[in-house]
Amino acid sequence: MEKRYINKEGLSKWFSSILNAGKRVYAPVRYEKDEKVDFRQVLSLDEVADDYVQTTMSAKAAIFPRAEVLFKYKSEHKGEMTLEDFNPDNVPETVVWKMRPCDAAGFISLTDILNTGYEDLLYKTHLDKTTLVSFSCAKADDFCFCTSVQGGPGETRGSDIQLTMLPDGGAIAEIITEKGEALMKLSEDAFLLDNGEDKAKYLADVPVYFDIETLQGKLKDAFNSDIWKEQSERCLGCGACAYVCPTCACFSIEEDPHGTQGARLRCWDSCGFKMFTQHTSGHNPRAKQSQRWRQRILHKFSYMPDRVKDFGCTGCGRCSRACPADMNIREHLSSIVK
Amino acid sequence: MDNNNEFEPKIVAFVCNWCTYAGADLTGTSRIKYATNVKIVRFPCTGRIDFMLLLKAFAGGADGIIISGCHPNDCHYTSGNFHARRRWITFRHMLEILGVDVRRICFTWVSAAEGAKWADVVNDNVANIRKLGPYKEYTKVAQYFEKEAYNEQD
Amino acid sequence: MSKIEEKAVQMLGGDVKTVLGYEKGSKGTRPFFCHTTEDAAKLVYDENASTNLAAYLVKQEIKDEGKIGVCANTITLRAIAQLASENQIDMNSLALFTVLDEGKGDVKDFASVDDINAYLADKPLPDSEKYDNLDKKLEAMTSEERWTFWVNEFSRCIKCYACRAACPLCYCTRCITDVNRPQWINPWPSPMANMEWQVNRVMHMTGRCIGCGACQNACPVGIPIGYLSRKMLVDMSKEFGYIPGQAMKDGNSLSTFKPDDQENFIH
Amino acid sequence: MSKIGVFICHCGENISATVDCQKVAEEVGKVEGVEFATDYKYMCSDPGQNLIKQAIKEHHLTGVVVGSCSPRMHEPTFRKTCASAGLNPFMCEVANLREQCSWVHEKGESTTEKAISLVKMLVEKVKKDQPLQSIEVPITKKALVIGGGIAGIQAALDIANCGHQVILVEKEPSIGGHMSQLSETFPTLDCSQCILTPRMVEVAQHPNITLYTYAELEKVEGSIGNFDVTIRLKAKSVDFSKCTGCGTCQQKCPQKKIPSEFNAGLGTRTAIYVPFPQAVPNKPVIDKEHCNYYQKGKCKLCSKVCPVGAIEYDKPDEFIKENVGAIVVTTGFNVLNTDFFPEYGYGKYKDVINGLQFERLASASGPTLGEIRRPSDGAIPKKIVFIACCGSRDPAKGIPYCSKICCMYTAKHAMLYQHKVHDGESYIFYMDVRATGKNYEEFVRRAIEEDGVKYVRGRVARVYEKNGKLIVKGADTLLGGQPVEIEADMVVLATAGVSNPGAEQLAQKMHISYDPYYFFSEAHPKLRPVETNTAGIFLAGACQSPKDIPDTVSMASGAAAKVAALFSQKNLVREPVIAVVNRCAPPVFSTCVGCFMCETACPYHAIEREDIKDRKGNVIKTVAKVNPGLCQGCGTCVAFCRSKSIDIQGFSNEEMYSEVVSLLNS
Amino acid sequence: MKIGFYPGCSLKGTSREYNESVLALAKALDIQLEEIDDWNCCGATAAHSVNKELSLSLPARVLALAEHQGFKEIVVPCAACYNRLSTTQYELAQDEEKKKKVSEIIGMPYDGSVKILNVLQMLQKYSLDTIKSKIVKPFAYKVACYYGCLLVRPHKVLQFDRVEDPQVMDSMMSLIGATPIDWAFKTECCGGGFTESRTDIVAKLSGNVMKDVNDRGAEAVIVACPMCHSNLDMRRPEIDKYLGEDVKVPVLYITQAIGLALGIEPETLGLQRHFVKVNTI
Repeated sequence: MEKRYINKEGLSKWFSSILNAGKRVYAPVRYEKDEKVDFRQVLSLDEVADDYVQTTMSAKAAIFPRAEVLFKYKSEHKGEMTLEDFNPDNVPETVVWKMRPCDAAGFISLTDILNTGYEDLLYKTHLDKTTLVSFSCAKADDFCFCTSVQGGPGETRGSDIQLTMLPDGGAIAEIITEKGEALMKLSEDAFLLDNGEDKAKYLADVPVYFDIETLQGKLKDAFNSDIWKEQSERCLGCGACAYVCPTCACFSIEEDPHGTQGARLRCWDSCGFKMFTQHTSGHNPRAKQSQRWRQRILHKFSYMPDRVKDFGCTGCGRCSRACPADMNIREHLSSIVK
Repeated sequence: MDNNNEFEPKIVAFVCNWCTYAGADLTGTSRIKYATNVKIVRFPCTGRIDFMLLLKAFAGGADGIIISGCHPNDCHYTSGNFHARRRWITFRHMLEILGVDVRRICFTWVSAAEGAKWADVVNDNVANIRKLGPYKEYTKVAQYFEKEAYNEQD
Repeated sequence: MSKIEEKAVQMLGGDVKTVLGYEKGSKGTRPFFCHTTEDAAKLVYDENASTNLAAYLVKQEIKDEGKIGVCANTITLRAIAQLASENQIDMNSLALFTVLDEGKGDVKDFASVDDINAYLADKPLPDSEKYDNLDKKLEAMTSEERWTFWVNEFSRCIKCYACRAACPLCYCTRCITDVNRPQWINPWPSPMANMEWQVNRVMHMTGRCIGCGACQNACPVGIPIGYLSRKMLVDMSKEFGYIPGQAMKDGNSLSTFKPDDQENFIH
Repeated sequence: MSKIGVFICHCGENISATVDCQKVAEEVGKVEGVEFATDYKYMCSDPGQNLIKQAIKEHHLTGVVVGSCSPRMHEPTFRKTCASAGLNPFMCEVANLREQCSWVHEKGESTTEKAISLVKMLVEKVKKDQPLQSIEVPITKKALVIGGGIAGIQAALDIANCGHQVILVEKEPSIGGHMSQLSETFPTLDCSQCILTPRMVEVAQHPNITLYTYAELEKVEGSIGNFDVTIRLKAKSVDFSKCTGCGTCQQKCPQKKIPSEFNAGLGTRTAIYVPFPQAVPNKPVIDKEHCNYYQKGKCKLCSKVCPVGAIEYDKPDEFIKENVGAIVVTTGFNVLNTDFFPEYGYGKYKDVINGLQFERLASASGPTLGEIRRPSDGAIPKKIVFIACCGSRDPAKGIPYCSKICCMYTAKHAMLYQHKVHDGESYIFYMDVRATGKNYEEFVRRAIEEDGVKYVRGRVARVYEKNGKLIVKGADTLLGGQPVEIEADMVVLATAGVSNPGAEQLAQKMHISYDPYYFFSEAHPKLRPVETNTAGIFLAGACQSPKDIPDTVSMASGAAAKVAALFSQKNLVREPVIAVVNRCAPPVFSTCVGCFMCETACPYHAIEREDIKDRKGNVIKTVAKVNPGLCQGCGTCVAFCRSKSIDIQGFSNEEMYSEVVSLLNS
Repeated sequence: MKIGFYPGCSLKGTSREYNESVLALAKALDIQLEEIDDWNCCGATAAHSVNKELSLSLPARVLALAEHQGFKEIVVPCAACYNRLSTTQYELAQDEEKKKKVSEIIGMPYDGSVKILNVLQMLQKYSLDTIKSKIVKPFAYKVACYYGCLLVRPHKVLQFDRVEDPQVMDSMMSLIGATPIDWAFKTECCGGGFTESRTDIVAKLSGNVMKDVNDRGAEAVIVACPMCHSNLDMRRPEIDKYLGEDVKVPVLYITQAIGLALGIEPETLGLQRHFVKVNTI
């Protein structure tokens, strides 16, 4: 872990050197019509949005896309079929610019699920070819609760490089991983020696709402409690929270047939949907909304820590912001802890 | 004027079995020639034509669509064509809002006795669609997974 | 004690186990199921809430719990009237009431759809100025520009179906998106599949939609889908001559016809 | 995996002239799921059908696609072939390679390409086809005959003699139709009353026939095997059960000058009238338009003089409902009136009459008791001109067709005239004499040679009145187009046979199709002349197109035979192309959400509500259910259902989807 | 609103009185008629029996001129010209190639948007009510309205009145007080172009017409076509010889009859030019 300083010109010089290196750069862009900010491919530094708290969607799509072709098949003539498997080298080098620390931390949980044990070729290719450049949070709102889930506005876990913007337009740059190192080397001279700025001074303060350990403890035997019903009465059962969440990794396999050729796709799915657990027999183990809400919370705060020692939530608060029924997860978790 | 390199439009015709299909048969028995670009799909009634089939046809690469059935009051099932008309008015309005090129969809009534009219409808449509050219805007969006950029965030 | 609280306490005393209304939430008001007289204090009346309470009344789980009290604003009343005309709600399993002049006046009960229609007869549809500038912009565009505009909008959709969940009139047990023989709508979120989904959603809403805008409010990425169903509602009610937002007695605009429907494109 | 057999027909060379059949068979053979593909010269012939049967047995085919003529022609044939070979008939589809491909395109690569994609389309559909069983629908063994002319009478008698109940509905106060107005009939000159009246009496007395005169069809619902029919019995203002037909009321009725429809306007009748002496039923009705009581509220003379008090004023029209298995339409035709022809005086000249009016003059029961007298002054015309093809075969007047019977009845009129007025001269202006029936040509020759009728080959340009005479200006094309001018005493126009007014509304009530001249359209001009496109509704007589009595009677017997064939089966076997609401495993039971918008859309009210109950009997949900007897398979509900819970067998969502998608991928 | 006026050769030649009466009547009914500049002969029956292309180009040039001179409508008093112009417009509207060819021949673009009116249509459209108010001396005579064949046939092209029994002139004449007789020779041919080459046929055909007029006691024959007028009027000696009786019934143009009813002087209406003296009126 190496701490450097980069001034304003250095920053834009470095950014254009990344672009010239042919890397595909994703950054938050404000969508002109309303206040929504989302990750899009950018071609210059000034397209990048600023003074916003959080993008609507997490940066998950850069590595685990909403819909992706697993393989293509074609049948020239009757009886045989030619297969065209996923080809890793047509995944371009990518840089995700100005993501939040909670986004970066999200990829750790994603990798726990998608890439531990069985290595998912698609996910692994995307992950290896992507460098995560996160910016520490100068501002937060009351949906953020990263500090309550082992995270924080300046948390570097998961990022390759973390920048902390300074009032003079420059930034403290912490190079965390080799990938970060490699990216920094693209214009090394832009990085000056650490000027001793104290990073903590520029971080937003995010109050701790609950203690994660007691929550995990409480959830151990909460399976049958009726808190799930109380909390989930107003949940409409859509998929918004799962799709905006940086750590949700569920996907479904779909078929895109065109006569004698086609493709098999993997695309996002959500345990919030009623049809998610619908059996062909007609039985649905989680037919009720409360069961689905229970599954969401227990998976992230009880099953994942037991199995892969990381929590399934980085406290970014996107699910509460996106929820049409205002299912504020922080509020719910706090009430469980009480 | 033989224009072999010229664009040959692909047109799908959704027709009702009792009137227009019989009209098309009559065009055949009277040996009236028309362009080969139009392929006919037989439905029991225009009321049976699902509006999604139009979108699927465009997505599949059709450049033009003809929808034809019995004249009002002549429907074998009394009101199939009235329902269809009501549905077409609504759906066409929706397509206009979305900017789909409604000039490529021809709605018409052809009765079982109008063999000649069917040949005219086909020929006029082929000429019209040939002028409009292939419906690239639609197929470009339909072949989302062909272009590599799909997995980026746009 | 506000009028609503009074009414809720009186209901909870009777045969009603839950009173559905709004409460203060982190983003304005949110739906609130009040089971105990103590919670009744939280109930507030919100005329321009972003969600429609009627969306819950079609859920089997809630119907199974028997009689439910509903503190309804105009969009919820309109939705309930439409749902009743489509045999989805039976009025006597509801204790429906509203609070007059935007929550300040006194309570008014409703026993039947006709009461609702009478009450709503003079009420306008929810305001549409948030659609108007988009409408003007789109009117000025050519059809290619409109097409590019909507394809860009639909490319942002993530198929989370929040619009379907938030809409009271989207109550199918198996939605057309879950039909896979044939796969009318491709389930993955490509621009074409998203457009096909929205075309279907709006076509299914034509003649039924009450213009409450809950779908647009629910969309996390903010696509103007409310504009689509609203424009179809207004245009088609002009075209076929029915009162927008009011439930038709037998069948809706797509299931019925008039022998002299006017059109200028069939020749 | 489906094993499909593809059979491409050359249809002699109708298809192979422009489509390369071998290539089509070869190309489609490569399609996934196609087990066997071949082409043959005549698929619909016996060897062709055996080819299919053999292939089914040999290759255990699960589906058959025949690329041949229009499915409207031979789909039933090929489906029967598959059924006889053990394959469910609804797994067989026909691609239209003749009417919609080979006949309408030039020979070339693109025509063969189109043929290939049409066959591939049907192959994809067969893959999604489901084996279906025909539906058994109970048949009501009772027929309805609309129209009491000779066609209706013949059809009713034939059906009744098969032992089935028949309801005969006639618009006029008596049955008999136009035939009862005729004097003598060609070619045998036997008097029409003598051959018709016994049949009319037979109808009245036949135990199986219920006769409703002065009645019209109001509404038809349902389908073949059980039509729910509503008949409007127009108020006769006379109680037939009491009336003895004594005729006193007719003598006393003050309104005497009403032009009699039966006499085509030449004679007159009273307000309470029996159309003609041999009317069946021979009891009067009151014509409300002309009766003083109904128009001015006073008189009531007939009820005063009626010995049995049978007059009942102000009785409203009655509606009766009947359930019948089949309907025979025999509503007949009409002849144009003289006011249709400006060049012949617009009907202003009294002595220019049409064929029907001449029949009345010649008829013994007519206004002149059989003597040929001029309507203007009653004098016996010494010189008479008949003009054939008056309106018929004249596209400018909108009647391009030939009315078939005018040549014969004009020759007969001339012959009758010569028999009755020995020193009279008769001329017939004709274009071609069409005497095609048995003994017809001999009859015309007899008119020319024995009775001295002068045939002038040419058209009449103008007829005008000049000092008491009718100047007929024509031309004689056999004399080099020489203008001919005849000063005639009377002119008879053989006007065109046209459809009855109201034929269009009647057709729309029964959903049968009609041609541009409002004659009803038969299902197939050559092969199914007595049926309509609507199953269970048959045609006979001039309502289909003008024809003479022999053709009408044989057509009526044909229609009766069809009805008898329909009633001979215990149940009616109907095509299973009907809608079905899906059912699935509990706890959902059906994806239908019970909004019942389909109920409002169904024109046949075929959708009912079904309560799904649990074991204890309380209702879980109410869902839609289709009544297979009523559903006609139009599919409006299927395209309309939001949750795609209702589907139609034979044109299911999956089948139509795969058809459209395959058309565009190939 | 100025309306184009196409006199045609007859009105400048043998039927000058028809021209004078049309202009006089138009002035009296304040209809501005403006003669099309540089108009040419319409080719009449001669052209279309000899050369199809010529028979289309001549009228097309007239129509093209009218279009360029900004006329929306043109009045064509002579029935033959009216027939030729209308048929040309009809035929060129049906056939794109012919239209292009004709435009090349006449050397100017031809569009075919001008509306062609005959005298009766002009009167019907612009002045039916004004005539009634301006009547000075009702034309109280028994008249036989003679339409001839060019005014009404072919109906598919001209769409003017009813083919077999036209009523336009009859209604106009009854408007000015005349009593039109009902007779059968309204649209029978007068012999037309045979007036020079086969005068015997004209005598026979026009003779039949005049015989019926005479037998029915009509006091005047009303025509709206210079060809019919010259045959019935100029060929009267041959008609008398054919009929073997003297027919004194004069032949007037409808414009002259209405002119008289409006009190216009007979000289200005050119009545003195007739062969059969117009003294009985």
